[in-house]
Amino acid sequence: MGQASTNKQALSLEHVSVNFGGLRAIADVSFEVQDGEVVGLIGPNGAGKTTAFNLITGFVRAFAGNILYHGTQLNGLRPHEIAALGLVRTFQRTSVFPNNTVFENALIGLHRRGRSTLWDTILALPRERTSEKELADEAWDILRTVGLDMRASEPAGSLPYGEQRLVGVALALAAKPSMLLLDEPVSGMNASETVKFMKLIEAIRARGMTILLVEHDMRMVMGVSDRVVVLNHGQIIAEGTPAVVQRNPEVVQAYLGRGAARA
Amino acid sequence: MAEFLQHLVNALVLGGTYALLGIGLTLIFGIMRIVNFTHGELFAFGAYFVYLFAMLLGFNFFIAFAIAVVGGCLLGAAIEFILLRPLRGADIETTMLVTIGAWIIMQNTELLVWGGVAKAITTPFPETPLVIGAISVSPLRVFVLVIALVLIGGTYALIHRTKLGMGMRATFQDSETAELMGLNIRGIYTATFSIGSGLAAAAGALLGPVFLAAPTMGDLASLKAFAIVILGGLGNITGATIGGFLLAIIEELGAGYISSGYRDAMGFLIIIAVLLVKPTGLFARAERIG
Amino acid sequence: MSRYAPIFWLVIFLTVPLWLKDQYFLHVLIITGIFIIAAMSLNLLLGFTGQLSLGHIAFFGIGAYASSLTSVGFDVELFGVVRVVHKPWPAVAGLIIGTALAGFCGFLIGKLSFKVRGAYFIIVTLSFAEVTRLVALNWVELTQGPMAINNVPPFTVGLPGLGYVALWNKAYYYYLVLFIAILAYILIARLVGSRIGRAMVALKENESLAVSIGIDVTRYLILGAVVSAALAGAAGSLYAHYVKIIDPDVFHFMYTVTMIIMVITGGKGTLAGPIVGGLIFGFLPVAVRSFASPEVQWMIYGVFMIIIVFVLPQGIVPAVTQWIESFRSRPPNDTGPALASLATSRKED
Amino acid sequence: AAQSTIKIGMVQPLTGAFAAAGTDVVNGAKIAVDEINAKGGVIGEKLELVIEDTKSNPTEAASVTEKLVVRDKVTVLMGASSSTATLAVMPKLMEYKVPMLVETSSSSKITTAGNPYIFRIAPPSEVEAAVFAKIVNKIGIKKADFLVVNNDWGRGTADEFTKVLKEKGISVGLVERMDQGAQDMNAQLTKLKGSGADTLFVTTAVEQLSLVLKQAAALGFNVRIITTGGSQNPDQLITNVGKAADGSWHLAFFAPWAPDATPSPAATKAFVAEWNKRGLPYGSLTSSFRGYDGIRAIAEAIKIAGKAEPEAIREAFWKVNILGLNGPIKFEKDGPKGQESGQSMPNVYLVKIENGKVVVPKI
Amino acid sequence: MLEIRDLVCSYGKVMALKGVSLSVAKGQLVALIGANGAGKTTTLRAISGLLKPRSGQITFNGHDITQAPARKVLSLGIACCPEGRRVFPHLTVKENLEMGCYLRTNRVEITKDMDKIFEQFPRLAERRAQEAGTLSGGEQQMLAIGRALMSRPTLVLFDEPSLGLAPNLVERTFEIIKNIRDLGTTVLMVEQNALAALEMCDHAYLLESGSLALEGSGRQLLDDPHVREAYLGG
Ligand SMILES: Nc1ncnc2c1ncn2[C@@H]1O[C@H](COP(=O)(O)OP(=O)(O)OP(=O)(O)O)[C@@H](O)[C@H]1O
Ligand SMILES: Nc1ncnc2c1ncn2[C@@H]1O[C@H](COP(=O)(O)OP(=O)(O)OP(=O)(O)O)[C@@H](O)[C@H]1O
Ligand SMILES: [Mg+2]
Ligand SMILES: [Mg+2]
Repeated sequence: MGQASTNKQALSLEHVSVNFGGLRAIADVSFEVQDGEVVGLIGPNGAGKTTAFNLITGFVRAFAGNILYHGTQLNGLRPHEIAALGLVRTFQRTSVFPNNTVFENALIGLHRRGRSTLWDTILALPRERTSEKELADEAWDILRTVGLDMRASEPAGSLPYGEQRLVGVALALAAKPSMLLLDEPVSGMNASETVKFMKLIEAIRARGMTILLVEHDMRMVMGVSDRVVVLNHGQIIAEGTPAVVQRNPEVVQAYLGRGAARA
Repeated sequence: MAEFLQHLVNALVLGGTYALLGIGLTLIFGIMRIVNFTHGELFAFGAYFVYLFAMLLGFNFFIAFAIAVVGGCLLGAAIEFILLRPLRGADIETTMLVTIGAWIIMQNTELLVWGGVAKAITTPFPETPLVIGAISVSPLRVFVLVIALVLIGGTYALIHRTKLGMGMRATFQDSETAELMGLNIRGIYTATFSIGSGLAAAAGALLGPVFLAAPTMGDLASLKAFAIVILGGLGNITGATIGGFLLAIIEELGAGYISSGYRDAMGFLIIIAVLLVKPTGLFARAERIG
Repeated sequence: MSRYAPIFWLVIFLTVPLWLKDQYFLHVLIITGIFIIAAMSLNLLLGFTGQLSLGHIAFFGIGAYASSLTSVGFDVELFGVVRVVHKPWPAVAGLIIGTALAGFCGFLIGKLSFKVRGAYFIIVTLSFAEVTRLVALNWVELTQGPMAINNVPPFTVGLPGLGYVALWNKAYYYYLVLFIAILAYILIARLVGSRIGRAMVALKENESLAVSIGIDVTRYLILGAVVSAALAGAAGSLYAHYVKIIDPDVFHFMYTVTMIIMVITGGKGTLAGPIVGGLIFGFLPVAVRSFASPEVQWMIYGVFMIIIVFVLPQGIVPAVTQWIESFRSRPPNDTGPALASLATSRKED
Repeated sequence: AAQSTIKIGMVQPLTGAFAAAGTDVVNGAKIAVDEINAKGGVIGEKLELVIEDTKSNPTEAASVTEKLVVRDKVTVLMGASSSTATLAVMPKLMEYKVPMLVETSSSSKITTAGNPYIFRIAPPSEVEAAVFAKIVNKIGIKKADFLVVNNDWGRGTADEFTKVLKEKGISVGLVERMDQGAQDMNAQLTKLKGSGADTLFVTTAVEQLSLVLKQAAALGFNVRIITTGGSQNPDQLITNVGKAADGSWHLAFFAPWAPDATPSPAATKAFVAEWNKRGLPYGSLTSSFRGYDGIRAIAEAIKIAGKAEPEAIREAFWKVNILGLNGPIKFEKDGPKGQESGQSMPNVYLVKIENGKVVVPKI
Repeated sequence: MLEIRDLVCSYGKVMALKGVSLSVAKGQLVALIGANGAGKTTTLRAISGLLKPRSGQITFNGHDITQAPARKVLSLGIACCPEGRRVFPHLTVKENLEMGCYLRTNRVEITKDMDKIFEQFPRLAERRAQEAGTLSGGEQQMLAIGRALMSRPTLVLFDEPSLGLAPNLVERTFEIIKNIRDLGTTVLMVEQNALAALEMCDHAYLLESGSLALEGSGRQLLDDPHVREAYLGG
C-alpha cells in the first residue's frame, strides 16, 4: 500500500550494536527509513525491538555504530535533544501522566511549542498569555484528532487501557514530531479499536509524518507499513514489503508461525 | 604502623555495628521504601532495654540483650501496625512524616522516663583490654563484633535463602501480585519492619554497654544508617554490610590522619563523591526503560 | 469568594501590626514568616519537581552565613597563601549576596540531582547539609565556628537623600518579611502555573515519558533547585539579621524537618499549603507551651503531626479545596499539582 | 487574694542535646527558691520561677526570652546554658532592658560584647586557666595534649590553657576535637596515644568524659588525664566507668563530696541534703549548684534594689556580695567602657580519683 | 464449578460491574470478551480476592469466596495470571516461578512442575537466573503464565494472555491454554483477541460497560452480527 514517494533519507542506523552486560541485544544492525515512509519493525519477543527504540531515542547508548537522523548524528545526544530534532516515541507499557487530566497531558506534550521565556513567565509579560492561549488551542486540536476531546477533563490514569494508549499517542503528537516511533500501539485493543487506530495512523501519515512501528498485530503491521524490517536475536533476518516478508520462510519459522496465513 | 593497625581494628569493631544498623535500615528504607526516622530511636531503645533489664531489674546481661532484641522487634511491629499499616500506598513523604512524628514522641518519652543524664551499663566482660603487640581492644568490643557478624549473616540468609525472604522481596516489588500468589502481605510488611527494627535495637543493645545509653543517641545513628544504606545501594544487604565497614574505616582514618573536627564530614563527603561517580550506590543494579 | 480570598488574606496580613499589640506574637509571626518562605521554597522542589530534599536547611544556613559575613566582615587566610579581607557592607548587600550564593549552591545540587534521584537525592542533600554544618563548625577563622557570629546588624531601609532607618522595630521587620514572602509567593505561583511548572510536574510523574517528548530534565530540575535554594537563602538572611546571631546550629536537621512538616501537612504541591502548614506549626508550640511540660509539648507536636497525616493524608489545603468544590456540587475537578495550569482550560469549556 | 510574687524567668534547655544540664540547673534553682520562700521571700514577696525550654536551640532561646519578658513580665532572667543560646538572648535584653544572670555559659564573648544587662557567675575558660596557672608547676607537666568537645567551650578552653601552659614553658602537642554527640573517640585517642605527651586535658560534658576515660583504658592509654570545665562530677565518672576513672584529675567548681573544702560547708551540706531528699541524681550536683547560686544572687540583688524592677535590679547586681556554694559572688566589670557586663570570680578545685574515691590531693 | 451471581463492583464512585452473573463448568474453557474498560479485569480481580465486591456472590465448588482473601482463593485452587504480566522485576525467573507455588511445600513436586514449565518455555530456561524485570515483554508474559501454573490450580484465570506476544507465541500460548484445559484444568480467560478466543472456547460471555450483553458458545458469538461489527473488526 506504498506511497513512499520522496526518497530522502530520514533515519539511518549503521552497524549498530547494544550490549547489556554479557547479552548482545542488538548486533550490528543497519537499516534506513525514508521520509514519509511507514516502516514496521517486527520480530519475536526479546528480539531487540524496544531496545532499538531506546537506542534511537537516546535512552540507551550504542556500543558501536552510528545513528543518523536527517544527517544529524544521534549518538550521545540526550533523549530530550533527540525529541527536539523531531523524533518522538511512545512506550510499550502504558505511559501517561496519570494524575493529570487528559487535557493537561496534551498541554505537557506541547511543552516544546511554548514560546514564552523564563522572564515572560516570571514577569507575566503579554507573550506568556498569548503563548498559553495558543497551546490550549492546539491541545484541543490534538485531542480532537485522536478522539479524546470528550475525555479532556478526566484524569488520564482513570481511563481504560485502550484510551490511555491514545493519550500516549496524543502526547507524542503534541511534540510535533517529524518522525514517530510507536511501540506496540494497539496491544490491548480489540479488533475494532485496532481498525480505528489504523485509520488514525493513516491520518497522521497523510500529514507527511514518518513512522516506525513495532507491533505484533500482523493485520495492523501488514496493513499500514510500506516496508517491514524483521529482527531476531538482535539481527535483521529479513527486510522488504509486507507481502515479501510474510512469505519469507525464516520469518514464518521464527516469528509468524503456522497461522501466518490468517493475518 | 602500630597506630595505623590500631585504627583499622577500631574501624573493624565500629563497622560491625554500623553494618548492623545499615542492614536493619536497608530492609525498611531500601526494600519497603519507608524513610524511617524511628530507626535511631529503636537503636536507643535497644540500649535502654538492656539498661532496664540488666542494671535495674538485675537480669543476666546476655538475657537482657536477648530481651532487647525481641523488644525491638515487638516495638517495630507495633509501629508498623499502628502507624504505617493504615497508610499503605501513601507516598514516601507521607510515611516519612509519620515516622518523624513517632521519632519525636519516642525520643521525648525516653527523656521523660530516663531523664537527660546518660546511663552506664556494666557487663560481665573484663575491663582489661586484650593486647596483641601494640594493638589493644576490649573483650566487650570483640563480643560486639562477633554478635554483629552473626546477626548480619543470619539476616542475609533469611532474605536470600529462605522462602519468607523471597516473599518479602516479592511483596515490596509488587504487593498486589504477591497477594495473588497467596502471601499474607500485611504480615510480611509487619514482619519486615519488625526485623529491621529488631536489628536496630540489637545494634543499640550492643553499643549501649560500650558507650552510654542517652536519649539523643539515636539521632546520629539514624543519619549514619541512611548513609550506609545509600553507600551500599538500596535494599542490598551485602552492600549495606560493606558500606558499614567502609564508613567506619573512612571515619576512623579521616579522624586519625586528617582532622578529627571533620570526622563526620568525611563519611558524608564520601557519600556525595560515591553518588557522583556511581549514582546508585556502590552495588547498584540496572533498571530497564520502555 | 475564592478569587477574592488572596486579597482578603493580604489585607489581614498587612494590618497585623496595627491590631496585634502583643510583641511576642509579632515575634513568633516574624520567625514563622521566615520559615514559611523557606517552606515555600522547599515546596517548589518537593511539591512540583518531586525531589525531596532533606538538606534544605543548608541553603537557608548558607544564606544566613553569607549575609552575616557580608555585613559583619571577615579576614581569612586561604590555604596559608591568600589573605582575604572584607570590610562590612550594608545588610541589604548581605541579603543579595546570601540569596545569590544560596542560589549558586542550589545550582550545584541541581546539577547533581540530574544524576541521583529519589532516595539517593534525599541522602545527598542530607549529606550536603551535614557537610556545610561541619564546615561552618570547623572553619573557625571565617565563621567563628561554634563561637557564633554575633552582632549581626539589622537591615536599613531608606532612600538616598531621605535618610535611612535601621529595622530594629518589629513592625518594620514584619513588613520586610511579609514583602519578601509575597514576592516569593508570586514568583513560585508564576513559575508553577506556566509551561515550566507543567514540565516540572511531568518530570516528577514520569521522567522517561517527559524526556521522550522533549522536556529537558536538567534544565528544569536545576531551575527548580536554583530558585528554591535562592529563596531559602533569602529566608536565611532575613533570619540572621533578625536574631542577630548565627551559629552552626542553624544547620540543625530539625529545621529541615520543621519545613517538611509545614509543607506536607499544609499540602505539598499547592501554593497555599506551606503557608497554612507554616502558620499551624509556627503557632502550635506557642499554644501548647502554656499547659504542657517540655517533653510533653514535643509529644503533642508529634501526635498532632501524625493525626493530620492520618486524617488529611493529602494535606490541609487540598482537603479544604476538595471540600469547597464538593460544596459547590460541581463535578470533582482534579486538585492535583498543576491546578494553576487549568485556569486556561476552564475558560475554554 | 493571692499574694503577688516576683517572677524570675528561667531560659533553660530542657529537651534536646543539652537537656541534662538545663534540668539540673532548674532543679538547683528550685531548691534555692523554696528555701528563700520558706523564710518569707524577698522584700515581703515570694519568688516564682517561670521556666521555659529553649529546646537546646538559640532561636528558641531568643523566642522564649521574648515571651518571658513580654507575656510573663519577668523582671530578671537566668540562662541560657549554652553560650550560643546566651548570645542569642542578649539582644533581647538590650531591647527590653532586662538583666540576666548567666550561670553556665563560658564563652568570653558574652561579657565582652558590651551588654550591660549580663551578670555571669560561671567562670569563662580564661578564669579557669588563670586559676590553674597557679598550680601547674606543682603537678609537673612536660608536654600536654588536648581533647576537647567541638564547641565554643571546648575550643575556648584549649586556647586559654595553651596560652597558660606556653607561658610556663610547657610544650603543647595535639589538639583533637570531638563532636558534641560523638560516642566513639577511639580514633582521636589512638592518635593521641602516639603523641608521647604526659598529660591530656579533656574538656566536655560528663557523658563524653566517661566515654573518653573508658575508651582510653581499653586502648591501654596510660596518660594523666585532667578534665576541665567544672560540670563534670567525679562521682558520676566513677559510677559510669569504674576503675577506668582511677588516676584522673579534675578541675571542679563545686565539691559536694568534700563539703569541708568548700567555702561554706554548712550551706553545701544543706544543699546536698535537700538534693538527696528530693531524690535527684547525685551525679547532677556539680551542675545544679549553679542554679542554686544564681537564684541566691538574684534574690540578693532584688533585696538590695528594694523593688522588683529590671533597671533597679541591674543596678543592684553591682552591689551583690554573698558567699555562694562556689565561693564569693561579687561582680567585676568586664567589656567595653560604659557598657560593661558583670563577671564574678568563683573558686576552682583540683581533685583526683584514686581507687574509686575522690580525694583532694595535697599540692 | 465457579458461580457468580449479580456481582457489583466499584472503584470509588466509578461503577465497574453492574450486576454480572456467569458460571464456569468444570473442565471448560470459558472466554470473557468485551471492549476496553468493560469490566473484564474487574471481574477477575473480584474472583481472585483482590477486590471486595459491593454486592453479589461468588461461589467456587460450593465455597462462598465472595469476601475471601486472595490467599484463601488460591488455596482453594484458583490461580490468576494477571493483566500486564506483573512479574516480580527484581526476582530471577526461577524465583518468580517459585513465588507461583508459595503455598506449596513439597519440594520434589515443585521441581518437577518447574521442569515442565521450562520444557514448555525453553526461553525461560535459558534465562532462569536473569532478573525478570530485564526480560522482554513477551518473555515476561511466558513467565507470568508459567507462574500461574505453578500452584497446580483447578481453575486458572487468564487476563489477556496474548497481550504483546509475537504471533507464533500467541498461537503457542493459546495452544498451551487449550492444553491446560485438555489436561483437566478449568480456564476462565479474558481476551481482546476475540476471534481466537471465541474459536477455542467452550463457552463465552460478552461484557459491555459493566453488564453482560451476550452469552453462548464460541460459535454462536462468532456468528452474532453485533459481535462481528464491534469486536471482530467487521
Ligand atoms: N536493561 C536491560 N538489562 C538487561 N537486559 C535487557 C535490558 N533491556 C532489554 N534487555 C534484554 O534485551 C533483549 C531485547 O529486549 P527488547 O525489550 O528490546 O525486546 P523486544 O524486541 O522489544 O521484545 P517484545 O516484543 O517482547 O517487547 C531481551 O532479551 C531483554 O531481556
Ligand atoms: N483502580 C481503578 N480506579 C478507578 N477506576 C478504575 C480502576 N480500575 C478500573 N477502573 C475503571 O473500571 C472500569 C472497568 O475496568 P476494567 O479494568 O475492569 O476493564 P477491562 O474490561 O479489563 O478493560 P481493558 O480491556 O482495558 O483491560 C473502567 O471504566 C475503568 O476506568
Ligand atoms: Mg518490546
Ligand atoms: Mg483489563
